[in-house]
Amino acid sequence: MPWTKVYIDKNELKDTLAREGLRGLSYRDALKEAQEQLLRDDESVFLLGEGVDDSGGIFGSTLGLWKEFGKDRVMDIPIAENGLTGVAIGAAIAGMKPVFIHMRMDFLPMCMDQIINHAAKWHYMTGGRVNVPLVIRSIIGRGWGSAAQHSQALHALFMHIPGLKIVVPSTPYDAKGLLIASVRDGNPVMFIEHRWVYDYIGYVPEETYTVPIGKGIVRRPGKDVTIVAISLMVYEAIKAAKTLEKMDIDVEIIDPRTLNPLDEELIIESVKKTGRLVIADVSCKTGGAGAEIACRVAESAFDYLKAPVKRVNFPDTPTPCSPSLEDAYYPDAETLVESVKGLF
Amino acid sequence: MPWTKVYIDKNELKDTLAREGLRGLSYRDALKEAQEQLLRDDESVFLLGEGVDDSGGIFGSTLGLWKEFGKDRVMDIPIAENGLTGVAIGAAIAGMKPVFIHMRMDFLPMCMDQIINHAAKWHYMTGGRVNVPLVIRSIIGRGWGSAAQHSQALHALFMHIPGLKIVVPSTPYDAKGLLIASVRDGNPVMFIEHRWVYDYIGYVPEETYTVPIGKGIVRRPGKDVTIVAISLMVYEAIKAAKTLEKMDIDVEIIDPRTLNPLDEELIIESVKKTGRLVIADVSCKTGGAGAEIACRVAESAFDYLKAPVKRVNFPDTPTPCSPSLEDAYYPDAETLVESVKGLF
Amino acid sequence: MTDDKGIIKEADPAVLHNLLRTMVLIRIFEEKIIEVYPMQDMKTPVHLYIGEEAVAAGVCAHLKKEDYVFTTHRSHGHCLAKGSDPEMLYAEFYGRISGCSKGKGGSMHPVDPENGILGTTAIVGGGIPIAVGTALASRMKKDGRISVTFFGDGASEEGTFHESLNFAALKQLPVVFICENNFSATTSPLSQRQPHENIAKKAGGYGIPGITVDGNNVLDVYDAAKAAVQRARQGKGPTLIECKTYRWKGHVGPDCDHEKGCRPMEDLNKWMKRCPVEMYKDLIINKGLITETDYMNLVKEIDAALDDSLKAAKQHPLPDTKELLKDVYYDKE
Amino acid sequence: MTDDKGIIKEADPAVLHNLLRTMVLIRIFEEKIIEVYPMQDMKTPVHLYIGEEAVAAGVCAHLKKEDYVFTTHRSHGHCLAKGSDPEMLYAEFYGRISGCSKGKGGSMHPVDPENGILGTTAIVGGGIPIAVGTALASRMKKDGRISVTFFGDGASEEGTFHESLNFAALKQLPVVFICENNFSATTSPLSQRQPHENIAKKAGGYGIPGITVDGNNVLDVYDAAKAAVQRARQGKGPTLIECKTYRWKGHVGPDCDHEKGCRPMEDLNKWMKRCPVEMYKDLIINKGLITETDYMNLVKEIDAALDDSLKAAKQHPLPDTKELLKDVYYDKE
Ligand SMILES: Cc1ncc(C[n+]2csc(CCOP(=O)(O)OP(=O)(O)O)c2C)c(N)n1
Ligand SMILES: Cc1ncc(C[n+]2csc(CCOP(=O)(O)OP(=O)(O)O)c2C)c(N)n1
Ligand SMILES: [Mg+2]
Ligand SMILES: [Mg+2]
Repeated sequence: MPWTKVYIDKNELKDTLAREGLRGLSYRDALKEAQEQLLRDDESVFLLGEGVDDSGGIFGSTLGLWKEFGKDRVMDIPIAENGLTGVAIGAAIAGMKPVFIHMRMDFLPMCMDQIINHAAKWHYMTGGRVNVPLVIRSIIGRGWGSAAQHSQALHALFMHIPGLKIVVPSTPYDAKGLLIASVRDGNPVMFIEHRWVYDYIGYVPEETYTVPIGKGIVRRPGKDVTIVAISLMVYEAIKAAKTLEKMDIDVEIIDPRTLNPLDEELIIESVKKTGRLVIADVSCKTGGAGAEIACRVAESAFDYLKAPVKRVNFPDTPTPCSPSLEDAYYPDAETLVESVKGLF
Repeated sequence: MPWTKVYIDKNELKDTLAREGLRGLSYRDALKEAQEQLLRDDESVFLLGEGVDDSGGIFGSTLGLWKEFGKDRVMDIPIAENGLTGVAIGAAIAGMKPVFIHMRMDFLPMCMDQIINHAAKWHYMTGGRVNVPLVIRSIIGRGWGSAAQHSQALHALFMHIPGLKIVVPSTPYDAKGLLIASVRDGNPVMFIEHRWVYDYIGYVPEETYTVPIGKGIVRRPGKDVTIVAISLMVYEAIKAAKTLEKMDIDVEIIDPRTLNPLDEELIIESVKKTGRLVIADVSCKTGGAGAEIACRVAESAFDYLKAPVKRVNFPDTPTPCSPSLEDAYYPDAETLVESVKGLF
Repeated sequence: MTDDKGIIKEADPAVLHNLLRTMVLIRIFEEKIIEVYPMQDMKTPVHLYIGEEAVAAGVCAHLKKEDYVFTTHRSHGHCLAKGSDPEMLYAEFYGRISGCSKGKGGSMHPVDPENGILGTTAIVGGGIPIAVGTALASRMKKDGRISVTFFGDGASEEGTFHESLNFAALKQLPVVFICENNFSATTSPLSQRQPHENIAKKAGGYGIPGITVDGNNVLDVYDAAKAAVQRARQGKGPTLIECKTYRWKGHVGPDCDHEKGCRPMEDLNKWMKRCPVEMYKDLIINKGLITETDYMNLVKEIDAALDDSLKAAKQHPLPDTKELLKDVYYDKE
Repeated sequence: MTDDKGIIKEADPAVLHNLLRTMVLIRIFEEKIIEVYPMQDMKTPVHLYIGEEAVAAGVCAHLKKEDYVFTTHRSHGHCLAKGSDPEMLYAEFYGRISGCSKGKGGSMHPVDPENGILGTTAIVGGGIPIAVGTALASRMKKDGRISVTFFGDGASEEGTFHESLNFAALKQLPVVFICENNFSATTSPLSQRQPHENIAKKAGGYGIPGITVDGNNVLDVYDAAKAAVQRARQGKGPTLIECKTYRWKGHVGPDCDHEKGCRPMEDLNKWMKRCPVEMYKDLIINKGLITETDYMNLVKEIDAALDDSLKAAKQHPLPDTKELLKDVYYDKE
């Protein structure tokens, strides 16, 4: 199915799309289309964020939307993340469906209080009487010396906070379908994108559709080892699988797509089959999503594991600026290959 | 050694202290004594926090200290957690050693930005030229319907942030020794206390001493199963061990004392011996400290594990208010006993 | 003090009666909590409002049922003034399943959507931007509602206060900011937290009206709130009203913290002489609006009703432990 | 505009010369970045200060080496005005081990402890409270230093701005708040973020002086900063100075964002006519302090020196990958 398969080779993708008469769209445009359709279909939806209406348009993902929907529904805001998250929560509990957009995930610590203490707990604290249909889009940055404060991936923090959902789409198809599902979900959803995926193209249907929150997907079936790959790492995993194939190691790649709810079943099933687990993520190692996934497997599929689990992550350091250090900082397909080989 | 042993039975403790001619002190007073000595010994140390100088004195742990050291060094502050954390960081990089005190850990999300983006990264971003000797004390609340916003334990979040150290003392001896070590450490240290330990008494030397950051401790040696117990759970683990002893299950209890650096070696050694691991923590399960510890073991001691790992935590829900729900929310020695039994 | 004769002449007598009724309701509601709290079965941290009743009463008198109100950890007065059912509140404080938040919230987190209370946060300063958000929703939906957020002097120190005022002023939103300046945050005096006592002065920086009133004079509050609510309804933007008042009890719990040495006893004595309920009662008796007997009857009536509420609330069941895992996530189905 | 004749008469000619030198240094330092940036080997996001040089120059002229300065993502001007070595900065931007932050920080995170720059944050509003903290340390240590924090109009919207002003005013700390109001935050115009243009008005709420000056007139800035620095040194507390100015280049990178339609070209033209360097140069030539030739020589001299710095910086080595894991934690030993 062209909407679940991830193509690394651009020509192969083009051919497939052409052959099947399908439309290709970039991740960026898939996000934009999702928002466009949501804004058009539902009056209560609005976007807010620093620069959503500007000439950059959040790396293009909201570009020009204000022209059709006006600056009240595609709303530039003051630089005041915590206050504005509160504003968005207020609008949400009063029946609106705000999508709050942050150009970098690094700015979320500014509004942690409204996310953790308010959005996440509101439904519970009110005994289920009031819900918070708020989507917070944020983008993981990388490269060009972005350094310590402009390249963090903090999704793992939110996994520890009950009441939030966490979505980490890796493909254009999922970006659109999950964003629509998130906005309609009725809960606070942390929608986490990776800047380096923005240019990737994939099949994206024109109509409105949803991808269910809480369902992972097998990106590549295999029998020898399971790689759970998050966000950008899905692409690295596919490259790694090609290399490993030549070494007769058959990799199964799982893209969890959402981290909360986590599709534990899918992961467990896979590990039961392969007996080996590597988790590849785009953030620092300690206390990351990989720890939780590994722990779930150690709890529930222990008897099937044939080897230690492994994590492929950034080292536990802030992001350095210098190109030589940046290079050393980021793991890639090769790192994954090495890691997988270590399990045999 | 009376300073490492944890006594559940108060009379046994009293007898031991009397027999050995040792001084008993509550956790609360141990903290206070540490701060008193630090303030006396080092002019650059000062305390700040909402209510540090008031008649409650942070549950007694700073009570009356302003009388000796004045209100400049035991400083009440406006309610502005993020700004004041910035102030504390500024003071720290200019050569002071501030101790910022929060009555509830729940208020830390307010200052996550200054903790995560500033304190944690400052030393790295400045190429090691400027360090941040800042200690942030915060207290985990519990009970009496404290509810969702006044009873969170968020230490796991900080584990994911390189540049922070995380200390979770469970005994009066460690509270004093680790607080002194933290203030002298030169790094930002999250010093996390549990309100329910405040009244516990243990041996605490009168003189100034430090407990090394990064060293866990075996609270009870055993050969059948390892319980890594964090903070208050150390006490529950000891009670559970007594019950399990009667069932011929010999529990080894490890109190990691600090979560970053984590004394991985101590834990791994123990699991290599026992082959079984349960992690008991005072916070929600998913994405907690237990996940990281379990994952480290699944990485490094996999071959020695004889059974799935287990976690004993709060469920993944906000804290409820009602007494009937609070009762159901918190795990205790019994929960631990059940959990351990499941491994045999 | 404004010319209360003017207000008294202008205002509907029913409104004037209701101001008294609301204040008495709040006072007795909390006195009953003080009574039962030592039994240790109302397991929720109660932050009593006694001494500050005029603020909630004076402001909420202008609000419609559908207008939004955000309160704080010190929530009882605002909920009652906005029309919440006392029994449902007591039940919540007792952790009963029939409580407004099914026992999950307690005294710090009441909710009452039918009366415009969409939930309550006990994070200081946390509710201010949320109220700005409901005001934004009202503007977008053109539903004619206004939003009111009550918060303390302490909360005005949080960044969210600044961020909220800036945004509300920028968008000229229908929201009224009511700062209850009781000169303390827990036991910390205002003088240890702010450079001066005049919180309303901050409004100037945002180009919105900032008004200081005697928060113990319900007519003063009523008057200032009237103008602010009007402004909001007419789309003229937000107002900041600072109500100077005083909390009689400790920060949390039923005791008097002056006895513990937290605050000077002479302050308490001074402010008790300016009891908002007594002052107003005396005034309207003087003006011939009610008699002393009317007042005694009012008190009796409310007292009896609250006795019933409390008793009924206590008899409701505690939530089943199955409730623990419910309501973490909203489920459309 | 103040009576610049007055200042010119009063001030030390060396100071007046230095103002020009500093501005020229900043201008050419950044023009060289614009030159080399297209080679794609200076891999750090550069936020250029061109057009705003008068602010850094006018303020830092009053500072001692040991006084603390906090800058932002738009850091170059402040560092240079405070005395940082251009070569060390260029080296940092090239990610070299000899850079001020060993290549770990880049353009957004310069550090220079010897010149009172203890580090830099690129989180908007993040540095304001930190400067208040160094001021607090100075008060406690009685070391006589003052702290200055530069930040943008955007930063004044963050809660930390409010929290910082409140605390600094409360404690009357030796800190000067310099808001560089260039009417934009990235490409968002001030009018979409604040209800009015006068950020200095906020000072009134905290009971501290708030002054607005023409940020393109270095003598105006110099003058206002002089008073503020004096107040701080004399223990009279903080001052907020708003410098109205304009950024010529895009938010980040060497391009002109007007060409992309981000901002009206007429604004740029208007402000370029008010170039801080040109205006000041013309003024002091008019006043007979320097000649046109002096100026040409100054430009040449600085240009040559910066060429050397840049060339030298580029030749330094990149950090070894072993550096990656270092400096996460401070180690006493
Ligand atoms: C962010 C945050 N910090 C600290 C607290 C602890 N706290 C609870 S109430 C309170 C005082 C609030 O003072 P104020 O806003 O004046 O309200 P008052 O209690 O006087 O009505 C404090 C500090 C909190 N709940 N939230
Ligand atoms: C907390 C935070 N939010 C958003 C950003 C992204 N950002 C970087 S610079 C900037 C604009 C800052 O505007 P201003 O403070 O006026 O400074 P200027 O760039 O105009 O000098 C923004 C929004 C950030 N770095 N930090
Ligand atoms: Mg107060
Ligand atoms: Mg600006």
